[in-house]
Amino acid sequence: MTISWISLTAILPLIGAILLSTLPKSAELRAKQFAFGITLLTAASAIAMAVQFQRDNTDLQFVEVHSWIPSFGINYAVGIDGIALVLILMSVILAPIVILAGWNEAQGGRWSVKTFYILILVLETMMIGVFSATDVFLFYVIFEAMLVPVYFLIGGYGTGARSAAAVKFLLYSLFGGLLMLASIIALYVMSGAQGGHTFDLAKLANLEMSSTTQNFLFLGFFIAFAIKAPLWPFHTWLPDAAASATPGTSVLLLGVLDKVGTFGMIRYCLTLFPEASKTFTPVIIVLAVISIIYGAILAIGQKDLKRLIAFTSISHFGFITMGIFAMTSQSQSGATLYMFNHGFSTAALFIVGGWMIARRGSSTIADFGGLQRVTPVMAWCFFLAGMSSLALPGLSSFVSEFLVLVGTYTRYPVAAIIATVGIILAALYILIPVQRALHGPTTPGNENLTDLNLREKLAIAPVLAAIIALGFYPSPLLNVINPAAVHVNSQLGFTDPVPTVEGK
Amino acid sequence: MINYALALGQTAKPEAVLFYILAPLAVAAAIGMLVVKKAVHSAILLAWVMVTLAIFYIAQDAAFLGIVQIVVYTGAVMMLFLFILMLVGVDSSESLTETIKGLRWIAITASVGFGGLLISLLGRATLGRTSVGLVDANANGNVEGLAQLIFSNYVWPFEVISALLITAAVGAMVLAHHERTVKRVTQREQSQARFRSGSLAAAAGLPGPGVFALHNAVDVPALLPDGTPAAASISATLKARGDMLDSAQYQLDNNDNVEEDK
Amino acid sequence: MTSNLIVYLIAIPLFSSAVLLLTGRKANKWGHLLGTLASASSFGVGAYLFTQMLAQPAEERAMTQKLFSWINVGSFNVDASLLLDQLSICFVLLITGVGTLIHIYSISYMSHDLDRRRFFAYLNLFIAAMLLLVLGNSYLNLYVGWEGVGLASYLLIGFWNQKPTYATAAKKAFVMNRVGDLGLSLAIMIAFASMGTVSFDGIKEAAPQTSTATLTAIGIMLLIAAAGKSAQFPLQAWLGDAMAGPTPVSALIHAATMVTAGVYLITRSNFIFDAAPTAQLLVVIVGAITLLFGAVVGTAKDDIKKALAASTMSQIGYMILGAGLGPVGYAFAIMHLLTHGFFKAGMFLGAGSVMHGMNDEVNMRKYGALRKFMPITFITFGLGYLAIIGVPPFAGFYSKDMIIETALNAGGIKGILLGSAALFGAALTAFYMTRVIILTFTGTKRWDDEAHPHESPILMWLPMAVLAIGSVASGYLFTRGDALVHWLEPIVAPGEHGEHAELLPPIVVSALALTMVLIGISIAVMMYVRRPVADVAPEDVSALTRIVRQDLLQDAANEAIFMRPGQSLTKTLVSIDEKVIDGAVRGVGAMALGSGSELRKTQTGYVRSYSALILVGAAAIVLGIWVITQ
Amino acid sequence: MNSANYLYLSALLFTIGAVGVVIRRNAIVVFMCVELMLNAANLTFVTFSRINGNLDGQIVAFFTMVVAACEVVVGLAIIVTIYRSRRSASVDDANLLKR
Repeated sequence: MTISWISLTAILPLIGAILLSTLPKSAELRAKQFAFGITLLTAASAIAMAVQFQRDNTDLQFVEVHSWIPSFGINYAVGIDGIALVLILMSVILAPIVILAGWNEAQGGRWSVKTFYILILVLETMMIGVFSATDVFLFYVIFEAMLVPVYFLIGGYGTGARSAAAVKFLLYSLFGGLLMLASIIALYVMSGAQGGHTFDLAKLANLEMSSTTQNFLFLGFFIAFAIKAPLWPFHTWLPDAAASATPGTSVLLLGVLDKVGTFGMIRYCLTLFPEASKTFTPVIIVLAVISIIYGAILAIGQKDLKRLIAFTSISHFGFITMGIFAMTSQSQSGATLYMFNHGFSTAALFIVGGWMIARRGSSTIADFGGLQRVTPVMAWCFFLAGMSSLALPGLSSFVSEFLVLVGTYTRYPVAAIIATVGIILAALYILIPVQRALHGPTTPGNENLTDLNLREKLAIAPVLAAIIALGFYPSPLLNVINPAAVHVNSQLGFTDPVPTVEGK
Repeated sequence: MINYALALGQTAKPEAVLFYILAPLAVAAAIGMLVVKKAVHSAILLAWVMVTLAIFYIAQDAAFLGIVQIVVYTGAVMMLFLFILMLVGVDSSESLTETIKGLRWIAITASVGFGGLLISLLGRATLGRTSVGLVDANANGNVEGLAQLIFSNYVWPFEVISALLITAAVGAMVLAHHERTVKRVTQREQSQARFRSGSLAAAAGLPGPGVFALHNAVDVPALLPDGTPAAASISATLKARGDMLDSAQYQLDNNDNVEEDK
Repeated sequence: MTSNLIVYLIAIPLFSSAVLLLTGRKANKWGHLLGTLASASSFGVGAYLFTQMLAQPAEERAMTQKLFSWINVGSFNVDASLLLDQLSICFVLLITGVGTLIHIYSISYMSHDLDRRRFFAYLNLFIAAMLLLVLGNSYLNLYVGWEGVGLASYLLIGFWNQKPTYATAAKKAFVMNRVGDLGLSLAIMIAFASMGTVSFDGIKEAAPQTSTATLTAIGIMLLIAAAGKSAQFPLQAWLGDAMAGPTPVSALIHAATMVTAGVYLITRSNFIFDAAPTAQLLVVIVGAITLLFGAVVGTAKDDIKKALAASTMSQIGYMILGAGLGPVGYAFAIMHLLTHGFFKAGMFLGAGSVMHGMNDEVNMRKYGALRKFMPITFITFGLGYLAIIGVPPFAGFYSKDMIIETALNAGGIKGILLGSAALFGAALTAFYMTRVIILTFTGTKRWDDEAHPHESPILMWLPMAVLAIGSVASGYLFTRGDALVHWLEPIVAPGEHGEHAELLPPIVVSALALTMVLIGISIAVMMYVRRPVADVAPEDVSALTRIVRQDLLQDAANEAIFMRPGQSLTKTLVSIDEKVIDGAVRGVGAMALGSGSELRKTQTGYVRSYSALILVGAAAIVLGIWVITQ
Repeated sequence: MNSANYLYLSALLFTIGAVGVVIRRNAIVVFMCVELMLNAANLTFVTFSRINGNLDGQIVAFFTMVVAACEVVVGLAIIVTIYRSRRSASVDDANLLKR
């Protein structure tokens, strides 16, 4: 009997959410434990799927197609390639970590603790769905529906101006989604004229359209993804949302949700509109480079720890976007690996930063000081997460960042050179908060902070371990990603630039 | 009259005569509705328009509708209108001066434009066919034809509309229902309150007009037990009309004020 | 099969470091011992491998150990692979040897520090990273070690980071190193883009077919990298501040090993520089400038560690100069690097010993006459001193003399300029080192009564003694029969000794250099022995002195050129982001709100005005139809 | 006779009704004007029924009447309710919806 692995993995959290909703509100601890168990189960299921994945097969795997709305040609169609697999793995691994790390962060929300975990579980289902959907309509539905749980997670459980941030996030994302919807409808209409209405990605990819049409439709998709990713200048919702959300929500928001943007660029922009992608590549590369430098400089100028992390992510997303559109096998693989690694390093930063903030009761960097003396383990974790964020060689993010840079250099040397300046800025934006918060004399208000407890250590350990292990041995992921990345590029008709000198 | 109208409807020429006589009258009545001050007059004019339309229906081979128009509209609906008018004051007349700046001109310009363009459009429109007439459709009789349709093609809308009607009836009831906000004062309590109010002036309650007096006309106030006239006993309508007489002249001069000493 | 041992060189200290960091306080008791043992075992493995290499013929000495395929994407294939050849074994022995000595020294030096275990963990981490740096068989592997030592350096400079200035010093070092890393990254990118490989072997093969422009670009980028790591002009500013770290760190990282990584990089990349004369010229210029810069700065330093740091910078300038002088220079640069590793580490440890005895006082003006109280320190320090100023037959004489000679023989005006710079540098070196010796060990005592100078325990002076022996003997050993030059021959492939006609015969050069040294010594003696030394630095000094005291305005320059504009750029961008970009976003929202509140005014609440609007609308629709059907 | 004349009449009556809705203040009169408009529409349906020769138009007119009856019932109930609290049947007095 064949098992529909994707559907199985995706449905698990949803079932968990439904079961969770039957629990009484007062059973907070049981709700947490249950949600944690469900996410672990989901992760196990996803890993079981990953084990069966044939890494050299560039076709979509675990394909399932069921008719959904036949009168519009809409199918429930899912399937994954190496890129999607890696991102799904990242999502399902981060989910239990987030729950474990933010064990108490749902308290003080507008609604019950139970609701928080229901939202997280529903979100997890959608995360798996959005990465595996191969029907454009299905993708769009999940893409938009994901906003709902996040909206409530920010608006209901965040801090500060959470409502305003949630509304900004929602409206901004909806705006992008609307443009994408217009493009999707246009695709659907055109598919009708060329052999039957369909939303199937593979069939839509073969549509014939004029270059003007392609350009416009491409922009519809791209802007939606650029907002999601977020790329400069569509980024301003991110710092607000990240600063207001709970650390766990921020992890899911920056670590997973925003990846939908960059994933969408690969899966939809490049696949559906190869010509337009080539047309717009110079513009996008420029935007990406601006994002890298701009995000880094803005991060340096931030006074709030969460906003700082958010801006570092903008810089990192610049790298990812640049890697995607440089369209060499190194940059493309690097970009996907970057997505995975960024998920982990940002998760580490946000989780540890969240603990610091929760203990200190403030997210202003200036309020911290000398934490290394008071809470050495926490300080170390933050430092290591920071090192991962600045792509220290030997840590996983270095491999991806360097691949992106080296791949980009072979095609767009100037962009790569400017982007490389980002590594200096990265040192600044990590070391400045490290110095202010961890080093120096212990400032008043920080003397009695407690160090990490066992649960927190257990939560952060796998993240940090993965960051280090994958830095030294990234092959398990790269071997999965690389064939898919090469496949994407070859579909576009791109091969890697040949070195001027052949030397081995 | 109905038979006459039916007879006229049979031939083209008499229909034209009928139309050209009644249509201007209907328009005139409609315009009259807008300019008369009193709502009652408007209602009467509307009734006239409706009757006219009923005649036209019948003239156009829609005998059933024509009858319904008269029974339902001119009968039931207009009666409802008049009834409500009575309820809110049949004598209330409205000043026709416009209070919202510029509204009248906007309305007139827009309506002239609307009507003019509509008529111009109608004039320009080609209906695509000459009038077919309902002779065939009404072959089995107009009512039978309608019944056929209502209980076949239109049975679903018909059911829905009946549900709507019931809902509307219930809705009207709910709306008109006055929810009691304070405890209902019983007759006994009213009586006690009257006697304990300090003055016995109101103890007996308001008498009917003309009671305990030399006069029994509606415009003459009743006299209270102490002999003073009760101005409140006269209908407000009369008051509004200015038809009320000065109540002071009905005061009993030779009261003995016995009650007040007690 | 010996090649399988290479990985243990790195693995042992790395494992030890991980154990020390993860075990936490429980390891406090034995942490330093494990750390030292790890370093020593690594040295043992290195020594064994060295003997194995000696047994092989010259061409077969290089060994490669492939660990696993690290990054394999398209044509970008990098193995995690280690290369032990004649060049790297020199470094392996220096790093593990000096490293072990400094571990031993630190056991005693750091014995009162609560975080001694952590210190040893960092030291081991450094050893592992530095070994990876010199053992990597490709630029990317080297890069990992390159940043690893940067990280270790950052952690160790900021070891006492509760002092804000120390934390700042650590950050400064890391950031300036990152500038260098930028160069290394770009060099690798260019190499991959043009040659399709990043391994040393591959690039060495491809280099002859590559255009000079490309090689020059790679060379310049590598030079930037080297400048960052080795504190060469214009990225030198961090080294002085890096003295914030504990003294053993200064000895190991900021004198003997890490800062010389730039020299290693240039030597390792000899196949690039040899084919890119412009890049090579830049290398010697940077070397010459830095050797003078460091020497000049060193003359005015009162902080003993900073004086030594300036000296380090200057000596590395010599090495870079040597490495830039083409095939024959590489060997001399490495030779100077090794001898410098001995004597400078020895002197730093001596300085640490002095500080240890003087309540961590670093100001040399508060020392004086310590010779009597710390005889061993004085002797070891003195031997190092004789070595660095280049007095025969001490180590520095051989190595520095070679570089001066090579510089003079570089040919033409270039040779004369470089040679005189090197000679002048020698005089300056003699001056400031003599000054250090005089201020510290001779003259009258200038310290407070609270200080009780005493000789350091054996664990501290023993390493100093070993290093002193090295400073005495190493130069002779290396040059005996051109041992080191021949040893390195397969790597750097020196052509004929001197392509240009010799400007001056060697003996004359040596004499000249010695003369310069004597001049330097005599000036120092005149200034500091004949005249009493103030225990506070005199303020009524010339403008030049003031500038020199401020490190030739390096910090002021960095501040004016990079820091302030950077800060204002950051501020501007932050406000632009808030006001313009986010302002536009919020503007859209405000526009919706504003137009709403304007439109709201049309809502009079009068049903009739609403119905009038409907009427107008209906009229407009009819008008539309009317127009369309016209 | 040309059936279109009925349409013209209908248009005129409809317009007059619309004007009445706008300019009269008495809620009851406003309602009557609405009725006038509905009746005008009915006339159109009946006329078209005749022109097209089928009875569907009459059916619609019939439904319209029912709807109109509903509307009158509910509307008048609202008027009574408002009158009870405000002692006025003027639509201008019920302007709580203004800004």
